[in-house]
Amino acid sequence: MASYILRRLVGSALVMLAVATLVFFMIRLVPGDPIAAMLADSGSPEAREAMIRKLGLDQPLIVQFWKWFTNMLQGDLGASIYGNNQPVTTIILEALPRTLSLAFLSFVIALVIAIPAGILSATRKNSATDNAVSLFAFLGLSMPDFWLAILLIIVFAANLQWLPAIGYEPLSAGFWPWFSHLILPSIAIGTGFSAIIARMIRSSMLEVMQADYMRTAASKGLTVRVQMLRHAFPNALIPVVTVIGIAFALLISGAVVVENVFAIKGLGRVLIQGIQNRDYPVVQGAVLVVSAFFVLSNLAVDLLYAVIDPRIRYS
Amino acid sequence: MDDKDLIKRAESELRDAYDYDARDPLFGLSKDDMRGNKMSRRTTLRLLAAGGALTMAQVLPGLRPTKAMAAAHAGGELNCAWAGVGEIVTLDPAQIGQVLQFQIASNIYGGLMHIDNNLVAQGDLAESWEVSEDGLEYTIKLREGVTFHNGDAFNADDVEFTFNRSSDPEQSRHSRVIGNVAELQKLNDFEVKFVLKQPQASFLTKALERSSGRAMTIVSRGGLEALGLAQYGLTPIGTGPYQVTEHVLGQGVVLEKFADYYDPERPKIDKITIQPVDGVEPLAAAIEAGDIQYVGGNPVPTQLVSRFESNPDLVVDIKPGPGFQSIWINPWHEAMLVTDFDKPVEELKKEKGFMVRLAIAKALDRDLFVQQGRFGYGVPAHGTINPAMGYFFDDALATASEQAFDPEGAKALMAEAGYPGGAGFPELKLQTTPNTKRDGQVVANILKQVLGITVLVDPKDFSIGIEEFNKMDFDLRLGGSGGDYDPDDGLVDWMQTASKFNGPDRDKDAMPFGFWSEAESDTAVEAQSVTADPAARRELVQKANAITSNKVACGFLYHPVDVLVHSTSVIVPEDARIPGLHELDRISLA
Amino acid sequence: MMSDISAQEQVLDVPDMAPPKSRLRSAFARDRKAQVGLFILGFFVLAAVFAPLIAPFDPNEMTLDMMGRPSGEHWLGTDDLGRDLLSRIIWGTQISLFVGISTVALALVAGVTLGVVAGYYGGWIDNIIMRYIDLQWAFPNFIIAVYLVAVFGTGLLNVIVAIALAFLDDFARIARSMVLTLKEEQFVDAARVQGFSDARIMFRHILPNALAPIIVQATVSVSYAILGEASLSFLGLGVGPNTPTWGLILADGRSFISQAWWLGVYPGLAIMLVVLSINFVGDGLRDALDVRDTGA
Amino acid sequence: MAQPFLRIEGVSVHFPVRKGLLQRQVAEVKAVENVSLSLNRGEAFGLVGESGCGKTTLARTVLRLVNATEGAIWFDGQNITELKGAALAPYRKRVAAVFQDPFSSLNPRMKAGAIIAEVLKVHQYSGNVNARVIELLGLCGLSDRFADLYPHQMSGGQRQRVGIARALSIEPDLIVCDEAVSALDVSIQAQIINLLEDLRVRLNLTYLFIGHDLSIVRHLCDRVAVMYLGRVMETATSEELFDNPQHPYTRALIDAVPNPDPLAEAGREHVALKGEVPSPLDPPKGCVFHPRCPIAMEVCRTVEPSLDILTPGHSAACHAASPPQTN
Repeated sequence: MASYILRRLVGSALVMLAVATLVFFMIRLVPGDPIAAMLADSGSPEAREAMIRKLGLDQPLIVQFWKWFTNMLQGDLGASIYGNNQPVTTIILEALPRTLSLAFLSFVIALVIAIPAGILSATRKNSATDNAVSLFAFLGLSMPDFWLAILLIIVFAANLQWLPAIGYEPLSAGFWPWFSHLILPSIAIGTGFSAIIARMIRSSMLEVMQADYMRTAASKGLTVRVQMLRHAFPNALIPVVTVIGIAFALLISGAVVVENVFAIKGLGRVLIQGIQNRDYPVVQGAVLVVSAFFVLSNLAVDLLYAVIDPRIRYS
Repeated sequence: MDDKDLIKRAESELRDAYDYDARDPLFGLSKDDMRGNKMSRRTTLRLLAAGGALTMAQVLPGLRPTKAMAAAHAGGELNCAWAGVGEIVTLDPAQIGQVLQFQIASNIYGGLMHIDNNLVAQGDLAESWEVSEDGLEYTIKLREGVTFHNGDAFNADDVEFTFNRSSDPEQSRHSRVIGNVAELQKLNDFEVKFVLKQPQASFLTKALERSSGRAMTIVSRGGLEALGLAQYGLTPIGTGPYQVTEHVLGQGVVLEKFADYYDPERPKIDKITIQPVDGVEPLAAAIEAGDIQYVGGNPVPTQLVSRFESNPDLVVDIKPGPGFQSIWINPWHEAMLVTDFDKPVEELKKEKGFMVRLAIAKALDRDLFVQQGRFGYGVPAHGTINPAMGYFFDDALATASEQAFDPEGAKALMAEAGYPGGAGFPELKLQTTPNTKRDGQVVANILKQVLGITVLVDPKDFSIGIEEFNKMDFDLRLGGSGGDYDPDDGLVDWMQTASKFNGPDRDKDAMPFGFWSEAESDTAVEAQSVTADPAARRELVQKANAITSNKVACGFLYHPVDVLVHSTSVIVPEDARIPGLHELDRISLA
Repeated sequence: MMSDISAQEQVLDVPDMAPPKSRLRSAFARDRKAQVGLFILGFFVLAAVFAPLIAPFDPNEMTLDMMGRPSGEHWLGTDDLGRDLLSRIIWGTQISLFVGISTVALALVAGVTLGVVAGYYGGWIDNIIMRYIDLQWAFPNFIIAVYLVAVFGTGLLNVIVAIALAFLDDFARIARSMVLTLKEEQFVDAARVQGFSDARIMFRHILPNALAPIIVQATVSVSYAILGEASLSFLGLGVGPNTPTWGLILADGRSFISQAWWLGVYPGLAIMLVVLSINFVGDGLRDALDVRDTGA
Repeated sequence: MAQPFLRIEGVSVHFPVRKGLLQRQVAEVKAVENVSLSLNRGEAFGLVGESGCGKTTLARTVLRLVNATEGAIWFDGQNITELKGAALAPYRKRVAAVFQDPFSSLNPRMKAGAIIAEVLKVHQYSGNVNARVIELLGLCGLSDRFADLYPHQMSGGQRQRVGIARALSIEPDLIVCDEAVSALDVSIQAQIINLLEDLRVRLNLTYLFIGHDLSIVRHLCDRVAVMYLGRVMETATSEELFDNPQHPYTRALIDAVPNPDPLAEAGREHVALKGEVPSPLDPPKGCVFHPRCPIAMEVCRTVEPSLDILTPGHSAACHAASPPQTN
């Protein structure tokens, strides 16, 4: 097990290094001149020269890469080209709690919807409830998250005026400000995700319910409710764990668009803005962090899997 | 006073302001006129005129919104939205590149001078000032007892520090603004002297101004040292009426009343939260839900204006906007080739490339464009000179210009150029930014309807678009200028062979000029810059303007309007309504 | 002495082992959901094919009837530039379906080729291809697509290529794992002994047997591609302003929906219906072809 | 003596075992170790042994599905172990295979006729392909309707006939039959064996027949080699091997064959082999068979016996092998 973990860790690190290299050179393929955009109003050649010198963009690409790379290994992701050259690490550390809050809340919402729905539809297989849950799941999968986001804004923010339409408040500002700003975007992202989990819980519950130990439980005279909750459900959770890995991809992808609708400057929006501004260091940093999360969460899922399911052994 | 009297008085004031010999370093003012702690209206108008920054619009008091206003009181909290932007990237004057940034910064910092609602500079941290006979030395007495937000006392060292910082292009983007200063002398702790290389009438209003000038917006030595450059850009220390207590990128800026501000009357509101809001619907929802009571930043999207106007909880104040938007036509494109504009129009009209250019400009149905593209909020444009410039604006050009809307004439020109009904004409790309894509579609549709040519709208991120525009690598481009209060802003920046936007990065061997070069208008533009007599200047301005219009320097499209939206609970007094700025320290809550 | 070595002439009749095609048909005949899906999808496909005939207006024709309510003339209302929304959605069907299908076709061809080659040859070829796939696996698909559109620029072709590249790894993985299993089958050995070329073995013998999970993945991917295009267009990274796609109609309408709800509702509804019906069909296929749900 | 038609000369096949992050080779599976055999034209040669003894690997080496680590295989005077790519094509045209599993050896997506026709087309058959397919099916005792059937519509025996027809389609000289009948019912096995025998006579084929069923090998093959743990233990003519086995392993194998007469079977005593087949990763020192050998001697633990000729045509690799008895 230890060597398996080590092997996966080293493998993940290698992937990250490759990602870093790829990202550095790819963003420079993107047409567009950040300096021209930044200095559009003053347009003086000496300011331009000074800016290029200051940012080190006059050096050969390979030198720039080496500098960035060695700094990155020490945890320094460089500084934004724009404004007062905010350190990329700061920008990302500021964005991270927003995306993580959003991801966390979306995840909670998804589970709150998906667990009862999945259990209900499994225990009442082929009933009207099952069909309704299944239809909901399909709808959830098919609805573009940004569309849902817009509809939610129209209904709950513009018409009913129950919740703020946009923005983010940190948890330190109090629970309600935090929660009220995040609930609509979380619903927008979480709905599609809940559909996936509900389907997964249903099918794995059905599988588990046919297993021998369930028949044993039934023969011991346990009530259906106890059978379901104590025996079937925990075992059915195992495949659901894999979804958590996929969850991150979905949440990040969803967050890119939904953060945009709700004007929340999370990782996704940092990335999109970075791309639009051709802010090389920011894009490099954001992509690196997103993929690090993705790689690590996949790794975590694999390891978690080994812990949850004693049948899986790694050599 | 009714409107007629107003205009009469304004006209006489304008005449008086311009009534001096252009070579007179004191612009017809006496030394006494120039010194003091508050300039007379006559003095300021004259200074502005000499600086080339005076317009009819400034002389005329703005029209006030008609909705009744409740009585003001001090204190309270205000939530503002900054429209069309995701974050306030920096509040460091040295790095500020966008209007929406100095709109905020102006409330945080003090400068030596600050313009008022007539766009006339008044003393801010300068208590009084004197100008030497030759107009080369400005001795400024600084206000005493001013403190920075961090408690440091303000004195001449801070002026010196700011000056040195702003002069260094490595540290500041605005070194050009104070390029005319030969030397800054510290006379004592509260007195400094600027020595200029040559007389500059606009010195007080442009170089020393705290908001749009930015070069002499006083920054804090201690603050920069303690916070570091990056953090200072977020939560700067200044001497202004408000201090930044919180600023997280993408989340907004929290301003709190600075208790030790030198004017005890200001600011009135205790706490102001500024939230960047990108996107139209979230903005509308936030305003209509009452989350937001005041809108700054980029212009309010025009489709919302009539809706806000009909909302009894909101005040919408519309003024002429100082700017123009055009369709730039690349003269180096094969189908629109013009290599030499220095010919009479009749001569040019014999060239195929010019026929196409003129046809495109003539085909622009500007009324339809304003109605469809801007929901009725805008003014058809035929030149760079906008209606906010009042006195210089040329009403007649709308009908007299060669490029006045004329569908039949446009069609005839296309046919003559060999493309009857657009047949055989190549597909053109119309470059826009993502935000002006919609305008581009309206233009493309108009050109399709009138000329039968296919124009594909090609939205590009600003960073790409500006690069291609600078290289003259485009077919058509939708773009233009804002903040043009003086004829210079449009003419000098855009309509001269040497203009800074005129294809600076083009291949200079293949393209001797950028989008436009014409000797006669060059001469007129230069002459108007140094002409003091308003009538004469107006003549030169309108001459240059007419040439650029007739010879199609570009297809002029529209002038925007300036719209201020706020809740009826917010009281915006006359002196807080400076076009393009938000004087948050003067507004109050009902 | 042929008589004593001839086989029984009786052909075995095993109904549950009917050829795949008819198996599929019978499975679909029982699957109400898949039928509904096929019906809706057929409806949209017809709309796409006959768009020029059935769209009541030119989708790009602007009028001054801006943000007009749904009416007898404009069934779904008009947009912010006075264009007929119904006509735009009908034409958008064409683009959206085209993007969905061509994206997946491209991803499928490229991904499956990579996967088959990697699985069949193994060794360093497999190593190189799989390291690349691992690398791609380190990014969420949508992020890849966003990034690639930024690199290539917007436009129909670029969006198709970007989404296709983003989906490539899924197909490569599935194809490779199928090949690794099928490679051990004796008919592959037989083919090699008979001197068949590697290409023939890979694409004529192995691939057809690996199609079931690939088809299911492809079906699901079409829906993701349609959603992906819509999301890209929504972010302004899409097909370009001159082509009505559902995502673009939504993105353009986004600034007007509180004044014209139809601009926000109908294009979204179209996306949802098509994606829903594809999911229904995909689910039916999954059941019929007995492919395990991969969840992804 | 004429040159043998197929000569296997000191062939070893080792598979590397890789482990760890860098995929370093940590061990080798010695599937086939220094095997030499020769087949004459028109002969049926049997290769027997328990599963895992390397006989299938050897067959696959002959078929060039795996590459020999050492040694060479000569076919009709040509070393075919060196051939690559296009150079291999002529060999492929002369050698065919019939595989063990009739379910897996036919592509389930293709009809029988197409399976055979494809071979003909790839090898650019000049005549009428369809007619030839029918002819080949007929040759294998299948009527022409089978051309239109998918494998899953046929029985195991029918499928194996299709497999044989496919093998015959290129008119090969050598057919490698890898456990070609072991997956079939006994009654079908007989039919297929009869078919193979019949075809050999009619088409002058050479067989390399791999099997673990000794009775079938005895019935079909002229000569037999016994393999254990990758090595040849004994080789002789069928008759000689079964009547006079010299290697204790051969004897144990023959002993394990049930007597068709149940009564005789019931009263018979078995010489059961002790233990399990050792791992080919780590074969025993000395004679690889010694840990299971009932008559193992001290020398067997240390010295690996060579495959010595006992009488002309009969060789065994055993320290205890005695010269032929002369009765």
